[in-house]
Amino acid sequence: MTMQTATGALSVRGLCKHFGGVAALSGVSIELRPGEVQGLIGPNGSGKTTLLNMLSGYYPIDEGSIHLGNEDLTRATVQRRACAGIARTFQTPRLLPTLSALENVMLGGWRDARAGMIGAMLSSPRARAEDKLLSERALELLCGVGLAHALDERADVLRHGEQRFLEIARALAARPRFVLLDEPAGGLSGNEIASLGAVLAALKNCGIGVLLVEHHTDFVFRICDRVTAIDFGRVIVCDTPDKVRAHEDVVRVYLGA
Amino acid sequence: MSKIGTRAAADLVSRTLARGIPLFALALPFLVGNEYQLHVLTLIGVYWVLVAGLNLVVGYAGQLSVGHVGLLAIGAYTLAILTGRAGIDALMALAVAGMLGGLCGFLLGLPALRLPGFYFAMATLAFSLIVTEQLVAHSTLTGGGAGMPAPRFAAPFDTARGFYYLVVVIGLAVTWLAWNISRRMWGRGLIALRDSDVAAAAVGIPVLRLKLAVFTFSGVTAGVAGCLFASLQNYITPEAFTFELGMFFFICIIIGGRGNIIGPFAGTVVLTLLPEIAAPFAKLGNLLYSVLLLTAVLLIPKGIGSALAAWVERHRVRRHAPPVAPDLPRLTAAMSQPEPAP
Amino acid sequence: MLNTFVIGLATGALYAVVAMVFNIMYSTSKVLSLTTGHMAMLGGVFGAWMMSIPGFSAWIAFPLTLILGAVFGLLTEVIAIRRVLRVGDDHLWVLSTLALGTAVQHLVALWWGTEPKPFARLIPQDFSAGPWDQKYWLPIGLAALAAAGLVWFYRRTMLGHVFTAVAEDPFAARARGIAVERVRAMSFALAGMLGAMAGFAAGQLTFAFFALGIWLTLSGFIALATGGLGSNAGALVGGSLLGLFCAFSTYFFGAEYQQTVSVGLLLIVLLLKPAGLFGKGMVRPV
Amino acid sequence: QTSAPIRIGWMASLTGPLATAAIGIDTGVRFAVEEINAAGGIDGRKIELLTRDTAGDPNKAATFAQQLIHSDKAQIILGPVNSGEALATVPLVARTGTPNIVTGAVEELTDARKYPRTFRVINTTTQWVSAADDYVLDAMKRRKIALIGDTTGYGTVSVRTATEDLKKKGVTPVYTVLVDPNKTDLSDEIGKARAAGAEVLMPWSAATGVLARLLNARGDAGWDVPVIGHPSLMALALKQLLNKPSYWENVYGAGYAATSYDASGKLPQRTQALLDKIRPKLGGKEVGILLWWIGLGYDAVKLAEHAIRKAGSTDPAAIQKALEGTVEFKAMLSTLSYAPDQRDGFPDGGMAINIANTFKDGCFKRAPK
Amino acid sequence: MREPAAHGPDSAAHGRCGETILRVRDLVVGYGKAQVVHGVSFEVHAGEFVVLLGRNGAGKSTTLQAVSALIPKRGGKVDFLGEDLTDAKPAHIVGAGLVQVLQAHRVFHALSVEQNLMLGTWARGMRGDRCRLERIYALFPELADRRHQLAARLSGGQQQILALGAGVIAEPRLLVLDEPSAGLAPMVITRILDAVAALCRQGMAILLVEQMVEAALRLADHGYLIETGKIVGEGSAETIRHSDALRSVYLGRHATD
Ligand SMILES: Nc1ncnc2c1ncn2[C@@H]1O[C@H](COP(=O)(O)OP(=O)(O)OP(=O)(O)O)[C@@H](O)[C@H]1O
Ligand SMILES: Nc1ncnc2c1ncn2[C@@H]1O[C@H](COP(=O)(O)OP(=O)(O)OP(=O)(O)O)[C@@H](O)[C@H]1O
Ligand SMILES: [Mg+2]
Ligand SMILES: [Mg+2]
Repeated sequence: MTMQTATGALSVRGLCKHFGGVAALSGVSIELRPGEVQGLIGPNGSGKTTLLNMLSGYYPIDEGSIHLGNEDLTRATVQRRACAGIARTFQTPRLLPTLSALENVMLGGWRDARAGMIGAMLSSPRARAEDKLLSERALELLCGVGLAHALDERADVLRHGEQRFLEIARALAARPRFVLLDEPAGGLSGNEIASLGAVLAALKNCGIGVLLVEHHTDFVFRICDRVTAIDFGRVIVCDTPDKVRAHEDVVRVYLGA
Repeated sequence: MSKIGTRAAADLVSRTLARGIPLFALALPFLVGNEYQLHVLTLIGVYWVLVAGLNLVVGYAGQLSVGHVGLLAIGAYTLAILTGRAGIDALMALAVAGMLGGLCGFLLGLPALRLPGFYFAMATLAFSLIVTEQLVAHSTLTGGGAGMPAPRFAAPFDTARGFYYLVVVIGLAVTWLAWNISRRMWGRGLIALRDSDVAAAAVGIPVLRLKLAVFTFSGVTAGVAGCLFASLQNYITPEAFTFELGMFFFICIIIGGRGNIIGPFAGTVVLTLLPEIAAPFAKLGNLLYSVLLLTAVLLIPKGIGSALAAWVERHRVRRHAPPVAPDLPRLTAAMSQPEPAP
Repeated sequence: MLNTFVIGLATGALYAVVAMVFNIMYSTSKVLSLTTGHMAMLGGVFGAWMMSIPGFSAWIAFPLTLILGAVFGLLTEVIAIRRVLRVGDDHLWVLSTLALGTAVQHLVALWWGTEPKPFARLIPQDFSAGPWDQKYWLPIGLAALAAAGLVWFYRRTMLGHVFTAVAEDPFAARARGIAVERVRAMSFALAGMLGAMAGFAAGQLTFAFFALGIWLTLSGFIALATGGLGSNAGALVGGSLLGLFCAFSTYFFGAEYQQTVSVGLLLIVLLLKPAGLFGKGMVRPV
Repeated sequence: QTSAPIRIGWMASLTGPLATAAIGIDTGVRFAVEEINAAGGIDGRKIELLTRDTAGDPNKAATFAQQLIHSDKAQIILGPVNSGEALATVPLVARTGTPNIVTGAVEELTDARKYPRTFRVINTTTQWVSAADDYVLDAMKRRKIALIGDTTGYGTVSVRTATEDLKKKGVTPVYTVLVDPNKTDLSDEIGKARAAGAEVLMPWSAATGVLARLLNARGDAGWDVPVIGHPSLMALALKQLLNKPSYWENVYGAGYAATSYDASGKLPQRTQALLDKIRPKLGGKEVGILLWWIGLGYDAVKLAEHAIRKAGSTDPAAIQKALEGTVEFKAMLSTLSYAPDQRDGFPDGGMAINIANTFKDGCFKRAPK
Repeated sequence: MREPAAHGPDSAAHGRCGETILRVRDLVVGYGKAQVVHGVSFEVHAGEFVVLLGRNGAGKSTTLQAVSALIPKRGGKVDFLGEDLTDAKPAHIVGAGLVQVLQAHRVFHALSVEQNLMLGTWARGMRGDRCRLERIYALFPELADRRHQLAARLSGGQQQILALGAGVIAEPRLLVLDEPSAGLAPMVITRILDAVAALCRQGMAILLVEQMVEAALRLADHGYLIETGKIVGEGSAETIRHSDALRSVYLGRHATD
């Protein structure tokens, strides 16, 4: 299978991952373009989270390659990838419980914090300016995702839904080129899902590529430009939502009658 | 309805304390009754110089170091050897002790900080045990088990009061530095390491570099503290740098509560004073001390700092949370901000 | 050489059992209680006292010592752990267990005195047995038995799984109907018992000495870290390695560098295997 | 003339390791204070004893010394007992100009120039070591010596002192070893000493456990080599730890003439007097602790009393002067003499070598010449 | 305020059959200063399938956890099978037959799948015998081939199923499920909810909290609507489905506006 790589896309070729005897991924190739929302669906245990973890660098790669544009990220560390513009959220939100929502988001902007410890220690003008910049950005992002009321709250007292949006805001604070979302709608109620959809659409308009792992199929098919379905660590199909929804294998293994 | 945000209230409290405590510290020599009290206050200051740096490692970055007593010993012997033996100026030795402490911290941290929690603690403990054993073994340099005298600083720091002011100034400086670190991005980064290394890595924090930097900084403060400690104590023996003292620094932070500065400071004050209070009970003094400690933990089981935070928390009311309502134009605007200059 | 080996193995066995005591408490509470060595110390002191002052036979003294150990374990949990764990995970237990341990040590010093005192012979045997003396093989036997028993307990018994569950997620364990507090107290009592047993079995080796606690806590720590936190087989291996290493290093280099050599072993193990010889790293980070 | 009590600060390590000696000394200290107070005090002033338990921790000792001097206004400091703590406190006390009567044996504690008001009531380590060495070389006529110490500060210092003293006398030990105080078995060390051809074992450690294990290993190995060293070799606590009572044979300790029975089984008169006085306090039966500990505490207080009486006040300078001028002060343990450049008042002749298993009422028989 | 579909605890009016096994009266719960549940009352009858619906943060989980005594109650009364369980310990409540499956797949990572399941029987004083295990494996086949795997190695959805299995194996009189469908593939959701309904038909009463409102109401007998810690609607599943209250709750308008 050959794939045309769009410029600046995040592309994965022939990714394999084994855990002991279990093959969690066997030869997955996908491509995430800037400015698209791509859905990733598949039965439980089909390897979606594993794929996300490999994209963001938590697991070493057995086989295959990952490129962002022309840059080879196959062996890059988690931090390296984060700084290269790949941000993500987690299946269960990983926030810093004792920090306020605002500080959580500021932390997302780490990539732009260049003052260094000596600078911070001496409270250099640069460190101060940077802090100001990041906190302004965080404020805008938090208001943008609809958490203007929660700026000063500790992250652990936020409701589950708020935590999800907070995590997205934190991912955005890194000025990412690609955002990987692991079940962002999990545990959200109807109107929150709608808000999530709106936020994703906004991201797309800003040219950010979004990889969306989600089991709320209605939501996925409504919001995505393309949907990839995987099963047993292999891609079944990658196409427009309508085609995927109608694909017989997808119906058989995932959607059900 | 009056509503103060956590940060606003915390800011208010910390600003008051940040102004009040230094002034109070500077005025103290005129308030205390005698030289013993000044000695204890100086001792608190010396311990605090170490604890302030260690706090970044333990309270912020969540790395459980119980071996800083080894770095303290290195600083102490630096003064005793450089100034006492080689006649180098004590302030010079202070600088060298700081650098040496930092260097040792760096060299220890480089392998040890890769270890997960408990194992890191063990590695630091191992380090401190090795240091004290070497101090005994290399007796030509360190006087071995008999120890060696430590000189005083030159005028104007050669009186109890002068030395106190030296310690206070260094203590304030270290506190200021630590405070600056803790309230900026670095502080948040450290807390991220402590609470979720997964999240920390995900936002691109270079985990090892951060840990190593603060650990080195804490090594510097430990070295400096060691130097001051030696001079304050007049005479140092390896027996002064025990496992218990290492634990002492650690528990100052633990009882103070993690992620703040004022708590560990209060912890240092309380823990240094407790044995002095229990002392007149002679044989029962040490028993009393441990019982007092235990009672303290049970009374404020969250640590002093958290008790303070809870007090701040009392002044706020949890809002009636409205639903999440994104403001898309604002979001788009925020996202299309220009990149900051590199 | 055989002699050195046996001595090393016997002290190593003592470290190993202390490491296992750490493990038992850790398995339900994620706490590394600093009273652990004191549990063994109490076993030795109390056993020695019962066999000398009231003059009980070992058959009576042993069960009574176990009961005392269990009581002290329970006390540790009730006084130093329960309240502290209820409010958060800020390592405050370091402080509470340290304080309790120190308090106990001072109490023993006041009551028992600060000189080591003898521990009676448990089995009639002449002193000329050399390496086959009971003071060596009693702790070795205990360590082997305890390790086997504990491995079996955690792998095969339901209560073992309950212990694991309680440590990992007390809230969820409670939802499953596990009386978390009671299970934790049980584990501490068990730990206290094993600790007392260690003190009793090694009494002839260590004498009944009030200051043993902190030393055993430290050595047990090192054994635990070498073997891998949470692994009882690891504790056995780590403890034995540490004991043998110390014995042979003093044999060849003298005791001046003993600490350096023994914790050097630890550092090398950790560099090669950051979670100890038998330790498990995190299974799934995300 | 004031009638305010005289405050004596007493730093003991009552609960730390090696506390037994401190407790023994404490007994003597308290007894002397009671005795003086019962007799109306010093020039009508009672003594107020301020005891601090340092638990053997030099850091604690350092702050407690300051507390005693500045806060509690102690006029004389006694102690501390352990050398590690004493090393830490002596300079501090000296700096305040407070007279200090030390009960530690390490050489470095006294220095007429650096610490002019620090006086020692006990012998120095060298005196102990030298007494033992002389006995081995002159009375036993053996020259192959195995030196054994522990790895604590005190142990290492003692072994160093012993090595130097032997060197002065032209002897190099055939085997020198330091053992960890927690080491559970010393048969390896015994084996090596034997292999090195040692004819005498010389342990310099105050840790009863180490000494007991040494004697047990020697006994179990069936090696009848004489053991001579630190006075703790003769402590009653050691006896219980021995596998067999016979293991205590052929063991000698550096002790005091004052606590040695003469050929007719009599104690020196001053010792006997103290023993008779203090026996009721200790339960009226046989005395179970080393009498020299009690005597040491007693002497320390008595020396302080003497100095104050002689000075006529508690003025530090006057006390220093009084002590410097003290010659032949008849203490229990010895006859102390100081001079303007002499802070160690204990005469060499006060030392004696005792036979360990002759313990009776805290005193011993002399070793055969 | 809109008129709720039905109100008040007088259930006879709605024709609920079977004896009442769980009766919760005026439950009040809070965290710290904040009160979150303000006097909630509801009941579950023997063999009945009850759903509790409400938006995120309405206090559903809080209510359920307080009923199971996992968090302290500030007021109210809980009766189960004629026994007053208001002040009972969680272990006692589980022993009595009220078992809760917590939100967000809380399984014990250090234990294997089978050990996790066996643990479910512990507090009920049952022996976790083969037969019971096999029944669970039949119900949730995805667990069968992973029975000896550590729970940590399961995917998010598999862990959710395991949590559910551990609840079912305890054979409770009343099974309380807090969002069991979160993170499950659509096909699996249908299967799981059907399985739950089947259990209910075999006599196990079910109290379900669910965001899949449609699916839940399709299977349930009776429903309650909760909004900011208060019951704002109650009735048979059919009534609830068409009620204004449901619409108001899920269309984002506040009942208290
Ligand atoms: N660390 C690991 N060790 C062993 N097996 C693993 C590990 N991580 C994942 N697996 C296995 O790999 C497979 C894929 O898991 P993954 O978490 O990627 O699934 P998923 O698609 O995200 O499923 P879900 O929708 O349920 O979250 C599963 O069978 C799982 O058991
Ligand atoms: N541990 C806690 N500490 C403080 N507040 C909490 C805590 N847990 C929940 N809350 C608050 O209590 C309220 C109700 O939460 P609860 O989890 O019961 O809601 P829910 O209806 O189950 O929502 P969800 O659908 O998100 O599970 C929320 O406002 C939440 O912020
Ligand atoms: Mg997943
Ligand atoms: Mg919920």
